[in-house]
Amino acid sequence: MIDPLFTERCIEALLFAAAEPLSDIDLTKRLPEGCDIPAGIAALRARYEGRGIELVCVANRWRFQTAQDLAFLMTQEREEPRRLSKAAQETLAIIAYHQPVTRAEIEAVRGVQASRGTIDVLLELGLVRMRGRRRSPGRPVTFGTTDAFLEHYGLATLSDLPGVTEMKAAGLLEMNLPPGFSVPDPLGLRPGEDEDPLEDGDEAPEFAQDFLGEMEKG
Amino acid sequence: MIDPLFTERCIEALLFAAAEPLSDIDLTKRLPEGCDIPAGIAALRARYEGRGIELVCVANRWRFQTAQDLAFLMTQEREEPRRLSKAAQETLAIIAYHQPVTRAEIEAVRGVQASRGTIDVLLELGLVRMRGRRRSPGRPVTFGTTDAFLEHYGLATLSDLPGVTEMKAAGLLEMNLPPGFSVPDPLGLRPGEDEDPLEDGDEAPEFAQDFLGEMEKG
Amino acid sequence: MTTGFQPTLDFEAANAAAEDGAALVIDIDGYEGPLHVLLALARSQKVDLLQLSITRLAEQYLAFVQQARRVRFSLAADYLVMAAWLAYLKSRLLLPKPERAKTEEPPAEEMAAQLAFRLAKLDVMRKAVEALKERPLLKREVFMRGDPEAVKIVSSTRLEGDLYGLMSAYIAQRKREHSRHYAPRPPTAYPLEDARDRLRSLLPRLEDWTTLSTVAPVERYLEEDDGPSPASYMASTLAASLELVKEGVLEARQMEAFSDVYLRNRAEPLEMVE
Repeated sequence: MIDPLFTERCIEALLFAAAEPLSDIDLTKRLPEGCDIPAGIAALRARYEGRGIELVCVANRWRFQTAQDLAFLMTQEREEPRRLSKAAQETLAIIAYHQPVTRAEIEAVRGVQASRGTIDVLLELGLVRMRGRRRSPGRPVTFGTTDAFLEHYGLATLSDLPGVTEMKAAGLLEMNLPPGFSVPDPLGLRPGEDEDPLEDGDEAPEFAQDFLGEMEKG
Repeated sequence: MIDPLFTERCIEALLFAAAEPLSDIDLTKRLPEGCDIPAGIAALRARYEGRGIELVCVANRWRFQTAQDLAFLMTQEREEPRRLSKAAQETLAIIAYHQPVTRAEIEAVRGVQASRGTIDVLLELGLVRMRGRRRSPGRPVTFGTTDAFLEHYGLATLSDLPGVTEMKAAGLLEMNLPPGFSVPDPLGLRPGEDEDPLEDGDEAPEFAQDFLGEMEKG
Repeated sequence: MTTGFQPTLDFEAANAAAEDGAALVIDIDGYEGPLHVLLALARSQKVDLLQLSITRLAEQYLAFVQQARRVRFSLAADYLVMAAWLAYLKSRLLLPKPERAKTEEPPAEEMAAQLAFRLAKLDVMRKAVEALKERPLLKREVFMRGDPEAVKIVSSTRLEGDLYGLMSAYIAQRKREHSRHYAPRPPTAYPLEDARDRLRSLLPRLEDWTTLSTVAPVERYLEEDDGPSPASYMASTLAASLELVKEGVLEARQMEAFSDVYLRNRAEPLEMVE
């Protein structure tokens, strides 16, 4: 005779790990022979009575589900997506290596127009910040990375960003690079001499503001 | 004061519904204010002790998982894990116990050059990540393990690595070999960079290569 | 670099053989090197690796190398380098200490201790591999919820992405950038010479003040597909007119900034006044 507690534990584990509800027949197939499944189910049901999880029967199959009265906990799950989109990841990489860098320069490397949202997402996540304004026609805003960026990637300073050597070692770059290919030396990153600090009211990198900035100057 | 049983039920339901382990912070955010989360976790752990499902801590996050002794039931759920080569396993262990550790240090422990693919495989599987750069000549990239590593092996923190305390006590996790150590270096093995500086004419070929690599970047 | 020596035998077999003291077979296949061989040999001494007899270890290793070379002459160079170094270390350990130690080399005992340390370290890592393998592995011994509920609760305290991802994202783009061929056509300009010749031929007709915009052949722009732009016609004509003014055959005037430029021929060309 199989220990009833063991049967109960087996059913519990199987129902938990299964990708879909299991019927008595499914359980019989998967449990060792001689298990009293109805008794096990009954014991489990009693055990989970009033808990945060309940054992329910749907269409003659058994499954665990969270208790109905706790549904309020499950509704507020529209979290900000924490996974960076490919575009965001790529934009972040360019900002990291080329900072201080303007939106136009980011677009030049990416070969596509940066959607307004991409840089905004990075700004919101606090990975990227506006650094200043380039001293060039139009005085475009330049972007750079934040301390949070360094923290997230476990870098002590920007000069710790992996360079060409590491990229080769990681198999990301072939040994024979096309002529003229270079990665900006992370060691050479320093506050740009060709940019001005941001002034008050310069917060949003909106095109309209950039444009206005240009006019004011002219 | 919030009913402790209610807190317990809430945590139970949340952890059960979640697709991945949740940290105390995650739980705090979801639960009504004033819930004693550590107490709730402790109560839940006790309640699930010896059941078919258990509450465990991995990478400082909480998750339910099936009891280890019931693994035999889970034939359908089992995924054939990608088998790591011996070299990859050994490399993973060295990274886990010595992190942050450079490629050269890994090679020094194993006594063989790491084939290009070995670390790449671990990076791709997400078990290992680049952590930063060693502040030492050549500024080599350092490697460490990821949360996925801890989750995979069911470890709460790195200090739960098997035997790590004993190894540390025996000084076996030190990278700094005593000075003057010179086992022959046919494969470019060399002691870790942040110990004795290499003397003139003492440079292993690898060092010269790395150095050239650095130059190319400039 | 390494040879496929008895490739069917794996390292465990070598370990077992070494520990049995039986005929030693070592896999020299790919990733295992001299240090792994030494470790296998060291384990056969059945002492704490830090208390190892290095001279005995050296003898065993030399015997192994000799044996291996008999079977397969092309033994990897690193095995031979290690053999030579061990032979040297052994001789230094056995010889009486010279009165004045050579400064550039550490004492033989220290070198031996360091080799022992290295073996112990490798050994401990090998044991760690085994210990890790015995842990309950996710999706092998333990399983998470098979069917997380429809509302996905995502841990909010972590942001995905690591340095490797960052580097690959960067490099993927730079490679794309490189394979992109963008060849902007240099804009064709209205040659200054043409403008000058044309203006000179127009001179007789410029008896009254005429605006630059009527003089410049801007309408030609419409006739040509990839010819100069209107701005280029305008600019070249203005430059040419200034040259003619300098030559004294043309007059130009402008009432204020940004207003029209007027041109007129000079009936009596100015003489250069000394």
